[in-house]
Amino acid sequence: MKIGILVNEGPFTHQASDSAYRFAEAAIVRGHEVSRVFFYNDGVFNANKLSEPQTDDRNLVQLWSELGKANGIDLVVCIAAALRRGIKEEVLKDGFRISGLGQLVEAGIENDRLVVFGD
Amino acid sequence: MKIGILVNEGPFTHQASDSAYRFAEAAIVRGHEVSRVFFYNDGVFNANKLSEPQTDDRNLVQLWSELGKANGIDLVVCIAAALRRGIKEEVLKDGFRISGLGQLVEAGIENDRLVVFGD
Amino acid sequence: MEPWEEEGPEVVKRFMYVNRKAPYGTIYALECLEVVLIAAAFDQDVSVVFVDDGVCQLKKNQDTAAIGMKNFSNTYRALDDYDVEKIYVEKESLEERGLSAEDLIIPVEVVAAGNLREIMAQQDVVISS
Amino acid sequence: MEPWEEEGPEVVKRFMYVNRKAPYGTIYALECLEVVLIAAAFDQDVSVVFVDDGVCQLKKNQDTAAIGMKNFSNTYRALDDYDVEKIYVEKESLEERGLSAEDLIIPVEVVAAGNLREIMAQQDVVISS
Amino acid sequence: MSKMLHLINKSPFDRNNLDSCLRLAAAGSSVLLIEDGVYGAMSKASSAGAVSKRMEDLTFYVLGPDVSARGLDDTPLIDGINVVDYGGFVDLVAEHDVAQSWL
Amino acid sequence: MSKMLHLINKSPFDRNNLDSCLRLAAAGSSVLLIEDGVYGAMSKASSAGAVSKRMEDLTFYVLGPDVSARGLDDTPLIDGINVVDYGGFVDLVAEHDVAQSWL
Repeated sequence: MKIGILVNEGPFTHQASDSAYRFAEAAIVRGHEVSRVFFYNDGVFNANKLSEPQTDDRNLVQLWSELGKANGIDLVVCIAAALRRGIKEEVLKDGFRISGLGQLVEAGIENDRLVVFGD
Repeated sequence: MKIGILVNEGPFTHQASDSAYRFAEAAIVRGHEVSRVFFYNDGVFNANKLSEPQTDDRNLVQLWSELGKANGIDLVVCIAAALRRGIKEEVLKDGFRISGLGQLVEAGIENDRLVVFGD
Repeated sequence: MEPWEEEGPEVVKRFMYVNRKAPYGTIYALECLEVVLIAAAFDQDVSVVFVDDGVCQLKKNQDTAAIGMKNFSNTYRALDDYDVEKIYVEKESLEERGLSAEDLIIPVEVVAAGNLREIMAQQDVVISS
Repeated sequence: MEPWEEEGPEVVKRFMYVNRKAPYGTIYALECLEVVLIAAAFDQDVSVVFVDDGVCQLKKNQDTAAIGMKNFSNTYRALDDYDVEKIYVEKESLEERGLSAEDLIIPVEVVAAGNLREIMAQQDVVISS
Repeated sequence: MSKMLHLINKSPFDRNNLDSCLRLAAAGSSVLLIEDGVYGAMSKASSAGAVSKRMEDLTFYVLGPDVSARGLDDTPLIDGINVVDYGGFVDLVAEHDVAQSWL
Repeated sequence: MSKMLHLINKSPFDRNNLDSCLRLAAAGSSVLLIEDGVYGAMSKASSAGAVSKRMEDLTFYVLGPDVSARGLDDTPLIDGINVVDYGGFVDLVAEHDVAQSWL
């Protein structure tokens, strides 16, 4: 089954990104395809490569980037949400790309399921 | 009267930073001294100089920076909260400085009032 | 195989955008509206629902001058231009807040919770913010 | 002039840190604890209050292995080492959740809402997160 | 005893912040409703009864700019709630010993 | 009719998400409690009565990893709630036609 994911919150402050990550991992283990994760609202902060958690804490920016590359997941950061929050190419973690809201609608159209994680 | 302010949320997603800004402005008009604004939790995003709101929207990063410089307000970004969220010197708006949580406790000790804005 | 897959290349899905949050206190109302306006261009079956504090997004006479935030309430009027016509407001949420359809900035369909249950259960994709 | 100003250069203020949020769902519990541990070094009169879902922060037997987040509940034990001894938990909040002092990871003072009112009204600085 | 100013910024329809404040605010304190907290000033609010009940020993304020932003200027507010602007908010902070935000 | 999976991630002590879901979920749907939503699975939760009442026509699940994280493994849950892990979460999403998050 093809699954799309929408993440509305950044790492750390809300559990949304953690939950989405664990869900995506489990979906892949179950043999599903996670085709795209769309980062909206504060979710755009998941792509900030300057993020430097304490060494004994999880690093979601890194985790998403690795999961995306290993499984061909399209990690899309909403350009409108990102611009106002100051997430731009110069701080964008590799594995993510910046694009428009149409990519979210497309994820809804092209996947069998869309699962939303937020506040 | 000497007033300190704590801002726990970033610009845009919650109204906290807007409210804190309007409050600080009004306090200065009333003749009070706003000695320090401490940015904690997601509040550290208020110092991200890459933030680029739409042209017809307010720009809180810019507004805080200007208010701080015009009125000698010490704008302090918590280093622990900022590091995990990827706010570092290279994206820090002028007028802000990064420092430790002790600066928040100090703001509580040295001001007549401490007002907290958050979610 | 899902029902729409039988329709060939022109897939039309029923998309529902659910608003449960008040405006201005958080950005979710505004950023959801931005999604809906984009979604309107995709030739899908779009509906927008307002329940709980979400109904407050449509209150008439919003004036944000003194809080310095952008008043985006007029943008709801653009939904009609974009052919987004299925706009549902839950009756119970309105009444709980002492509001009625006349208090809202755009014409909407006021539906009781029982009917909204049915409408929600007919969607293919539900996006909340 | 405030009362503490009569004490000369060694100002001691009563600081209260108020926790109303559950752990893990949001970071506020953890980041508030980080403030309290720093605050302990300032020789002020520190108290920490847990009300509403905040009492859940102190629940015993937290095990975060499967959610991949850091389990910081043991850090509450450090409050004692830092001489933070005024730890209040609202009785009504505990009872509403079917919890009692025995369910908590550290010894606390369980106080009824009526008493907590008095304690809260004796502070000089209240920090919420 | 410090004279407290309690700040509420959440809708009582959605969150328990106002309820908790009303349970724990000492007599003689004031409560200022800001941001989405201003919905708690509507006479139709679920919490209106609890607010009216504490009118005897608490003083209630609501931030006018947040009321106007939400289009509530034409909506009946609970009797006895005082409307202030940001300058009035500052005055309230100055007149009370401590500000406590119910986040 | 789509078979819906409703996701609740907020504590019913603090927020109205679960209440609204219980009011608007069509018969035959399922509800999965995750994150702080797992407090809604406690038998002592304020919303426990409303949950039990809808056990007849809804199926309830709770995410075990979030229960354990919050130290609730030793706490009585409402009778009839099924515990799943992240793999079970994925299965539920696959078995239902639509996932709806009550944010």
